[in-house]
Amino acid sequence: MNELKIEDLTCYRGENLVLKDLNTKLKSGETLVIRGKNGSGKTTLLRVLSNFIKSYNGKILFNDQNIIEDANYRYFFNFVCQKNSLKDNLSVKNNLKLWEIIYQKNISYSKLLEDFNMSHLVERDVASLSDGQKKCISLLRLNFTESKIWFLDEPFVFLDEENSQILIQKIKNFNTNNGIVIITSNINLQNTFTNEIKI
Amino acid sequence: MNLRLTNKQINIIEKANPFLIVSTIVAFTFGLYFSLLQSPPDYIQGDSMRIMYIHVPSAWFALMAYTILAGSSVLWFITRNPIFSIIARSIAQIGMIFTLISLVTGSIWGKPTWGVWWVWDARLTSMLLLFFLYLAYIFLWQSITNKDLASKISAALAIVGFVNIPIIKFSVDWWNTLHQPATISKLSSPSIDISMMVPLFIMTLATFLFLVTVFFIRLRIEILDNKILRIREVE
Amino acid sequence: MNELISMGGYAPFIWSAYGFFFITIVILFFTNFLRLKKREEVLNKINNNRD
Amino acid sequence: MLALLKRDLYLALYSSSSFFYTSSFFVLVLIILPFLFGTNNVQLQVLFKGIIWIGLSLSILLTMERIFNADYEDGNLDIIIQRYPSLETIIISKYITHWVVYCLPLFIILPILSFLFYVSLDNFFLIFLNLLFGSFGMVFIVTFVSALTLGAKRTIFLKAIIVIPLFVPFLIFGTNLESWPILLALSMMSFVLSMYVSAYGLRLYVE
Repeated sequence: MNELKIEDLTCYRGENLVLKDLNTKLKSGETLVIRGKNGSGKTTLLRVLSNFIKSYNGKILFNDQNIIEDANYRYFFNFVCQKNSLKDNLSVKNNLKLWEIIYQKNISYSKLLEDFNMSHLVERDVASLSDGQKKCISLLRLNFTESKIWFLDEPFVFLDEENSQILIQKIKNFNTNNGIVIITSNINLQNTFTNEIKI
Repeated sequence: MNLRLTNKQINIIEKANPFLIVSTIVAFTFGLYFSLLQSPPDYIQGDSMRIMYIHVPSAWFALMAYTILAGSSVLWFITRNPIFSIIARSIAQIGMIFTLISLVTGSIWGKPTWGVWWVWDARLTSMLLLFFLYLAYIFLWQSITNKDLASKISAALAIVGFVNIPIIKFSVDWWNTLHQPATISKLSSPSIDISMMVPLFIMTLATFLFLVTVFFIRLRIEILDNKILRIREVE
Repeated sequence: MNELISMGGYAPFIWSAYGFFFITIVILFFTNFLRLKKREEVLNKINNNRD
Repeated sequence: MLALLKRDLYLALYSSSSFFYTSSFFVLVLIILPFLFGTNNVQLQVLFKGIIWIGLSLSILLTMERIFNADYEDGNLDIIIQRYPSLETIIISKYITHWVVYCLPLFIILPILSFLFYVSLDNFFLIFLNLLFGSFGMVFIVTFVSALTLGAKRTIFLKAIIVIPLFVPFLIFGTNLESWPILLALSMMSFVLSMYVSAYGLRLYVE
């Protein structure tokens, strides 16, 4: 059982207070949706949770270990942010290969791309893909590590009905394998994920 | 941003302005009288050396301003007191203007002295590079929209520039020994006559008073900006 | 007086150098001064609105 | 470290034209010389010593956006920092890649070019040594400047204004044939400076 705990999180960006007294707890197999207006600090929260922003008040504990002090924490999570982390001038295959080197893991591309029914795009340049297709490919990055937590920043933006369903299915599968998922969103996902906080 | 200035300090900054303006004008009047009328012409350079009375103070303050810029950047890193970041960027513009003045007046002085407008002399060349260091600092500050970040980044640049000045000076000096044509006479004679010291001193004082005046005005701009920001935040 | 203006034959150099010096510092002073006045106006406006 | 280096080199390899861009640029800057100054052998030799430095500085300067900017803007820098939290490793990997991709090709074609410009063999070795030690320092400098200006609006001119004054010592000593020890010393100094400043810059932008 894994547990991610946020205690009294307060965070300033420059002079602005973006997160105030946030408390929440997540156990294995749970998904949390964070909803809020634009600029309400959703992305900041994810960057705090993924240990990029280190100056804040309060504590974030993963299995009762403060994430700032836990050197192994970085192997436990994976994230997909709004930037899609793709090189426009390279082909899909080459992009995946670059990630492969970073994550030091061998992946079979064709199988991976089947997830979103995109096998036919392997050789295409990323620049020629639509925003939705780019988003799908950037979501494939979740398969590159065996992580315990996923942070997804606005994952449903640009996705069509079909691919959204595939993603929801992926998240649910991950949950049943004891994964924790945190999603930010400015649309209502109450029908699919009930656990929701507003900031 | 909390400026961490006491009310007393703010009061001094606000009240000092009329006094500073008047004393600057008085000092410049005296300075001009001494430098243009009272002091005798130099016996080698003739009247053209009167340009020294404005050139030398501006060159000094151009260098001093960069020292303050780098010094307050260092202090900003140590104390994280925002007042040092404000001092740094207030002094930068003034320093750049004085560098420009010393370059232009130096060049005008050069024409009657050396017969050319510009000499690739070590001092002039380093001054020209100093001008670009100032320019880079100001441009960098302006081009970063997040001002909190901008002050951190430009402080780092100011320190890098300061580390670089001696290196630039050293290399330009060395380069100059290779390329310098031997015919050029030295700018400053080793000893300056007392009759020239007086106007130089008064002009330096006047320039300094002017620098402080503008500096205080810039501080007041920052204080007001801060006030406006706070009122807007409350609303 | 003529001596002052002619500056021993160096008039163009001296007057242009002094002119440049004073024009530049006056511009530097006034640009900052006007910025200050603008801030004061904004502040007054805000204060008036609040009253 | 090795994985990062491999990744950066593969990235350059996939966009394979980058190897040829800078070397073609370098050659073109040099072959303008005879057009501008005539074909006088002695004069060309003198000019060659200077123009190779302009070519080197421009090719380093014009490609500096690729050091951190590209990875920062598309989000790959976040992934890299998550996986490799030691910023020093990332920076060193960037030094090596940038030098290999954008400077090494110049050294490969330098012998041919100096042959075209009638440079004697002794002088060629000295020029080569100068350029080699100078190029290290110049790469260190552009790296930290590009780390510092990550968040600035994308202006290569701003970066040029910051970088060129820092290049000046290298250019001055570079044109003198015997000064390679000084260039080496300058490079080592800029290495120390660059490590600190780049790490500081990266840390600020990742937050």
